[in-house]
Amino acid sequence: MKLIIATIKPFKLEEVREALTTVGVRGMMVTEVKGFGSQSGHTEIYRGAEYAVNFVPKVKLEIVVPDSLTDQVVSTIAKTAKTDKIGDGKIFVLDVESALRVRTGETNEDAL
Amino acid sequence: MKLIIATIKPFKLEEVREALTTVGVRGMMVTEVKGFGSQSGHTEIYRGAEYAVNFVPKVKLEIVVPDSLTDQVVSTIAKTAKTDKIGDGKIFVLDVESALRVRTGETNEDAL
Amino acid sequence: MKLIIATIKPFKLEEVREALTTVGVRGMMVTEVKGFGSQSGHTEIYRGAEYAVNFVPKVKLEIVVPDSLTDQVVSTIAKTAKTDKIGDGKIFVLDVESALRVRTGETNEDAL
Amino acid sequence: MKTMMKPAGLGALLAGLSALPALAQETTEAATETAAEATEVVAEVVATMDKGDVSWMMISTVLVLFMILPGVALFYGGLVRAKNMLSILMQCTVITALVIVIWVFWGYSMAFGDAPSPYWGGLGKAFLSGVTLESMAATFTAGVVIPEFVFIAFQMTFACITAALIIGAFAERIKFSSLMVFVALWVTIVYFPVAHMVWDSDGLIYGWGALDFAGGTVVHINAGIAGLVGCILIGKRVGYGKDNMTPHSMTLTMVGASILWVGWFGFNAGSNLEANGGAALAMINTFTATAGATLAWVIVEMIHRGKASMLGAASGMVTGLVAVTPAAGFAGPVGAIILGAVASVICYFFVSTVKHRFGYDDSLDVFGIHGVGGIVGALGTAIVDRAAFGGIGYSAASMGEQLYTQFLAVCVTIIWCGVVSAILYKLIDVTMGLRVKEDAEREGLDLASHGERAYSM
Amino acid sequence: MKTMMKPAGLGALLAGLSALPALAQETTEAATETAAEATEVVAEVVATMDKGDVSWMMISTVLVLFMILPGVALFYGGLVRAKNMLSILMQCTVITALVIVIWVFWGYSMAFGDAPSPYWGGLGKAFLSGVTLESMAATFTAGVVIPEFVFIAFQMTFACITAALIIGAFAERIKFSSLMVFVALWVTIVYFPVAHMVWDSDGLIYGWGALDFAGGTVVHINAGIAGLVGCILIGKRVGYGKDNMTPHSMTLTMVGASILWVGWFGFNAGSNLEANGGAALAMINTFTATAGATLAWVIVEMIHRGKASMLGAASGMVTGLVAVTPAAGFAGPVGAIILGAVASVICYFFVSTVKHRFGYDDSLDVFGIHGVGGIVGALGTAIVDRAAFGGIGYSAASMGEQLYTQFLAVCVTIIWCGVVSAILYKLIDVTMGLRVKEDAEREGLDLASHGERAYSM
Amino acid sequence: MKTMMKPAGLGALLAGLSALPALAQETTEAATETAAEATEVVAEVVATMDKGDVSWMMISTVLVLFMILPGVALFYGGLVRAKNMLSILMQCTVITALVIVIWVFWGYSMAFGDAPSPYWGGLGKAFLSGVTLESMAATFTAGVVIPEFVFIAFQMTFACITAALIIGAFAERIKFSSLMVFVALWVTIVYFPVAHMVWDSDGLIYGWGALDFAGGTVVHINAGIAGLVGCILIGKRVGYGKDNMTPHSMTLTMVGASILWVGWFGFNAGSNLEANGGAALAMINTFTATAGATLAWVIVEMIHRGKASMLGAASGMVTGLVAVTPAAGFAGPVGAIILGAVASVICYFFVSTVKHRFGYDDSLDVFGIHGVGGIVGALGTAIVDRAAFGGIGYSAASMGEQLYTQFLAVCVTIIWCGVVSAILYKLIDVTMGLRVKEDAEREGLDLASHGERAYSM
Ligand SMILES: Nc1ncnc2c1ncn2[C@@H]1O[C@H](COP(=O)(O)OP(=O)(O)O)[C@@H](O)[C@H]1O
Ligand SMILES: Nc1ncnc2c1ncn2[C@@H]1O[C@H](COP(=O)(O)OP(=O)(O)O)[C@@H](O)[C@H]1O
Ligand SMILES: Nc1ncnc2c1ncn2[C@@H]1O[C@H](COP(=O)(O)OP(=O)(O)O)[C@@H](O)[C@H]1O
Repeated sequence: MKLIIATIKPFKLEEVREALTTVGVRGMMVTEVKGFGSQSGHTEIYRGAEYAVNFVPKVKLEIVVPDSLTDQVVSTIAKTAKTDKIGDGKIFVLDVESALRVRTGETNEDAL
Repeated sequence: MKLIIATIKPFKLEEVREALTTVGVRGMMVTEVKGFGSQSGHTEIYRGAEYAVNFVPKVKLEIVVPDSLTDQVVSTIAKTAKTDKIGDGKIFVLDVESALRVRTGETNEDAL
Repeated sequence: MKLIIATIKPFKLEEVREALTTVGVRGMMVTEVKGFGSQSGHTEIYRGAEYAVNFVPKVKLEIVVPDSLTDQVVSTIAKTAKTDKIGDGKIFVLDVESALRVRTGETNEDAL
Repeated sequence: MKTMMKPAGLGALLAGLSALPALAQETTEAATETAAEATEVVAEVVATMDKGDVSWMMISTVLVLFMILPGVALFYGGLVRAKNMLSILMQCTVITALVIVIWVFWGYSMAFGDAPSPYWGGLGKAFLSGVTLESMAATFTAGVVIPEFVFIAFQMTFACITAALIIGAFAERIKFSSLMVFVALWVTIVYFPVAHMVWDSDGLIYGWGALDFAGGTVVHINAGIAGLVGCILIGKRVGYGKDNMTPHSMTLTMVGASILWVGWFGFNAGSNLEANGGAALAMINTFTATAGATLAWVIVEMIHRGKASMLGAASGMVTGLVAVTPAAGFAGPVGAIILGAVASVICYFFVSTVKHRFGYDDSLDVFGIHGVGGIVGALGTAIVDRAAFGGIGYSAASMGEQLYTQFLAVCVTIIWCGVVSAILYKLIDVTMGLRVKEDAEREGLDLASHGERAYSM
Repeated sequence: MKTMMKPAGLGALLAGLSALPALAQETTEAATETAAEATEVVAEVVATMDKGDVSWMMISTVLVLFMILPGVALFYGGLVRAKNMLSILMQCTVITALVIVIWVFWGYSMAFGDAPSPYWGGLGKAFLSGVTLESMAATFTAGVVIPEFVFIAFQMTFACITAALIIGAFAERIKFSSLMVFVALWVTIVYFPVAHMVWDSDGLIYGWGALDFAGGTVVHINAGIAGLVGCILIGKRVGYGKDNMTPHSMTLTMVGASILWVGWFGFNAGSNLEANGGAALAMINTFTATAGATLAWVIVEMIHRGKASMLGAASGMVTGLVAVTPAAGFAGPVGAIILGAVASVICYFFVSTVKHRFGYDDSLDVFGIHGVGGIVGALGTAIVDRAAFGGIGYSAASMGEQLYTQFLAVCVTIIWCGVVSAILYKLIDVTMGLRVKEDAEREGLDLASHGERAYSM
Repeated sequence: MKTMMKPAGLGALLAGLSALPALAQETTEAATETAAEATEVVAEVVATMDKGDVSWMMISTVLVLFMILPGVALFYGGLVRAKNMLSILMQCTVITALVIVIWVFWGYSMAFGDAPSPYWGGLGKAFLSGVTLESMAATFTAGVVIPEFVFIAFQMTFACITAALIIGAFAERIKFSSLMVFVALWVTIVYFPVAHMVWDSDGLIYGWGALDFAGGTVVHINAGIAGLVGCILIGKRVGYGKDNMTPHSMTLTMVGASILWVGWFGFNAGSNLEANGGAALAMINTFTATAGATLAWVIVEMIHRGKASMLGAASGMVTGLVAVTPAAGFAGPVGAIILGAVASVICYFFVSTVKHRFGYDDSLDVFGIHGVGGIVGALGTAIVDRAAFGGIGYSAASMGEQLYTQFLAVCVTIIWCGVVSAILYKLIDVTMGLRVKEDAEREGLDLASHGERAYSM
């Protein structure tokens, strides 16, 4: 199995989630993160005190999928999250050794 | 060493943390995440505008443990987090190449 | 490529981010987490009801870097985040199989 | 209010004539004087100011400001997404400041000036020229006056809140500078004339004998229509019907609604201009109508959805307040409960069903609650005023006649406000643009338009 | 208040007799008249309404509503977990609306109606029948009256806040619909009779000469006891003593406490029914007792825990307000400081230590603060009223006697309220159930009972 | 206020002399009496209390408390980081409680006692000895009095808010217990004497004929200077200029600013001590100056930064309120607009540019807004008071002379407050320490000093 970590623009979350369910993803973890990258942040001024905010709000998806599904999931995310504007995000793939579903005790691919 | 990633129901956090300390876990990272899975979310209605919320609040634990401890930790989490209701969560295990404790510079298992 | 996961003290974030950019890191994901470890939390009392809070606020960095850069990044974080006080944090390194930049479709090291 | 400004003018005049000390002096001394006269068996009425009235009108004025800042600001603000919170607060704040200045410059004069026209008061009192510490404004009791400065300040807050209410209709997408220009033009061309027509004794609608105790037509229908026209012309929010647009803080919305209720006593009971039984009636009705409307909305929601929501209760609260505004001084407490309840049921179905049919994006239901509720209240006033329904029977006309007069008043307001507003929006749209760029809307108006964030936890 | 409703009846009657114009007219004119009479050397007292009183009583009424919405709502709401925030706001809102309607329908009549019974006022004034713009209610000064509508509205807010205070005891687990039924029955069977017994001149406890300036027994002890009985019968929250139940927003709790303080001036100084030196005394005592109590709690906490907490300061604030309520018009400013401080110390140890011994789950310490503080205040009133302790010495009885009378009043209230409340809770529990399902409690009442979330950031 | 306390003393005396019933009785009866006298052609003035004044002064007092809790607390609290929120709320709360107790014990006597000294009022009225239900305080109209308890309570709130305003300067790093000691000493040695000098008819500055309607020098300059000295001596926050110190809730800051505006009507119009045309003028000026200042700040920011911020609008609001405080009863509505606008522009450049040059860390710009704005207002009062500029022309002196008098008053306040404050800070620093440990500052004062968190979502 693989762990797919993707950062995308927050307003793309629903679209991506729907697209993924259609390709057979049945679960994921979503976290709000602060992203740092080439997309520049913004500056806030409070009574003359300037604060450069270098982070932009992003959403991080963590999805564990069977090896077989990996490429499809990656390409689906890439396709859906794309706006061609800087800051669209990245997708990383890591290897997962084992998985377990707490409720049933099922393991690995059955657990997904 | 292994990185154990577990999502559990929020109200189980304290229980799991205590159980883990008893089996020798000395540290972890906890993140509030939005979980998507077979457990269904809920619908909110504001003046007739309906919003289906497909995510349920979950807590994600990230724990790096020596290989020796892995199985015990996994089973401990599984045992404690279990409510036999849908949405109890998953446990994933990934391989960790190296670890470092910032304060002392100790590495790998000594760093945990 | 490697995924470097580091937990540090929140007020060290800016410093670390700057240090990392100087060694060539061009992006990262930052998450606020609750840390559990040897650094003790605190106790809150509300009208005689005591609550022991065992978690301390930490910031988690997730950075994917080319293998070549790994050691330098780890040592940079370690150097900058260090205060010699308990709770400075940990740095973990995991292997990453592939990376993709959504906007351009570039893969692996080009995607970073 | 069931006001009459000529008397005011008259009162002021009278005041002007009588010796200054006579005006400055205490009621007791005034009494002495009158008493003295009494002995000489002279009956003429001397205009006297009662400090109890002054005290009540001053606090009422403060209460109406409280309704806007932070009342309306929080009620609306809590309903938008966090990224647009400050834009709402900012719009309410600057609109209030802007309208205050305009009111002093030409607003008061246009609405309540001395010109004997049915459409406006002229510019004779521009910059409050001629108003002094001694100037008095009449009340509804012959011979009872209050300092004109109090009347000016009280009326000023009405102009401010009306303008502030409009913004809810096109929240989360309007361009700040354009909105300010719109407000400046709108109060001048729509609000001041309508206020004159309804409240001034020379006013067109006032002349017809229409009942509007505290401003159902002038404030709520006016704001509701301007909002409706605005949100239609400006268009829907990006992601409307697709993105999750849940209120970012129902807590703040409830706080705002509560403050609206609290402040509304200044609005309604203050419109009586005197601290007497009439104000007391307006006050208790502002309690009972609101209670009736809140319960009604909650019950309907429970029946219709199975659950009663806080937003529902808050919406019912505001609906009741809107509906009782024109009737506050005429209805009886029980009649007010029913008026509120009826308005609530109607507005409930409007915002939860009807509106979605039409598919325009009145973000915070300005029309659905202030417009619809205001119309129900304006017409209902003709009914609850009847002695038969526990009212004080203020209207001499038959219920049918009165209902028709109310209907006419509503129509005039809707037409005048609707047409002029539409023209103003278009005008501004082509010149400076009414809406922010899509990216700005995505990022949120707080950062895009004001360079700040509402929360940084 | 140290009220007397027969005089009110009388006043109203008197008012009824004298010619209408005489009533509508201005005090000055009234004066003229009296002056005229004076010359004829006629001494009889004519009931007159002073607009200064009317102004003060109207704003006092508004202030008490402010105490509930958003006062109590925020004070309580901030103390619960975010997932239950709306349930608190919703309960306060709907209870207020519900009690207002009940008050108009039969509450006012039961509490202050004309029936000459020591236990209730009968149903003669149900639906406020017979109350008109001209009806007047007496004050504590012979011949001084206020519009009955003001008196009705003012008293109405007291009934609302008493019911709203109770909910803190079983917060985070009560079933919404059941609570509403409970409140409707409770105000009818417990609150109205007790109000009559304590405040009506025919009332049982009033007859004993018990002192209760603004409602220590009627409001606070009543609410405290109802809360205590409720939380015991309903049971502890799921996860009580195990899960972390820290307040979700101490900020809102502090805001709520502040609003309570601000509004309490209407509650206490308003209970004087006139804007005179007596109201002024009640006002300054409401400042000083609260200050004394706040400081006391902060100091005790510093000594006992080493740190002074915001929740401590807020609790002290409310404790002082509760304690001074029955004494506001009788104590001297320094005596009030001491009364507040003593109450604070007692309540501190009660909520921080004693309570945990018993192990019941009075979620927001309704009994610990309103119940205990109310009892301390009720008894303390007998002491601080003495001239020897800087009081105005209102009581003619010896301190011992007065203390005993106060004690009796407290007992009657506790027993009547305790027994009836227990029966009502049980009744509702077996019929419709008092508590939500465990899953609903876990998920939080906001989503489970109201289908909303308080925050979505 | 343009007060005169001897008359007060006198009034009280007078009151003391005349028979009690005469005092307790209604104005109408008083009128009767005077009428009677009138017939006997007796002209002497009898001190009478008008309930309209009492009503207004009581609500004004409540409004000033509202300005502090939760007004200032939220305005300041929203601007700090979440981890320090409760420390601000706590400081405002406990300071208020502390100053109230001190005021009753010796403050009122020191400021408004009977001692005929130009520097203080002596200790004759310590513990409010001699003040009874019948004691009356004079107003600005001969023969018109209000209960002394009202005057005491009203003035008390001024002392509280002045002390509370200071804390913004050294927010996020001050040691709680040390602050309380500082406040106790500061009000005693700085505030009470300055209040006496400016407001008492025996007062040094009052004697010079300086104009300060509602406390520009006593409240705002005083607080501004104490804050400036404090933040310089205490030093910058850890991480100042490096860490992100954005306001944690601009929403709460806006709510606080709004409440400040609402409450300020009690502060300014209440300072008139009577509910008449003078109060009405103070009220409308408190509207217009604030509006002018808000618009000015917004416009300048738009020009200077391209974006108008909510913090800017809120800052303008407060600046306008500060600037109009000394002028409220003297300026005309248009003059007030200009005064507010000018103050706003000056303060804008001060806080956004000048301040950063000097590099001291006045965390929440207490000096930049209250100090600078207060000075602009104090001097500006001499100008806007002129009839030529639409003022009432209260000052008999030439504009130049008056300006000079105002300047002197400002200097005395700055010097006295600056020197004494510096000494007090130093004293406390060496004895108990003014500042928390660096770790505590990092962790946040809420947990470190009060053992709580403001939010737990
Ligand atoms: N090296 C990296 N490791 C982890 N996350 C990264 C890395 N680089 C970028 N990211 C994430 O991807 C997001 C988008 O990257 P950015 O460079 O801003 O734009 P783009 O994706 O178009 O290159 C960043 O906000 C950050 O969350
Ligand atoms: N494929 C997956 N990858 C990552 N996290 C997952 C995946 N599937 C489920 N989860 C996490 O596990 C939680 C529980 O899963 P769910 O299917 O709802 O119930 P159950 O654990 O009983 O099967 C989800 O809320 C989500 O956070
Ligand atoms: N085994 C672990 N797995 C994952 N994260 C850990 C682990 N141990 C500690 N951490 C993280 O590192 C932080 C610091 O660790 P701690 O033991 O408190 O201090 P130190 O880093 O000085 O040893 C913790 O707050 C937690 O976030």
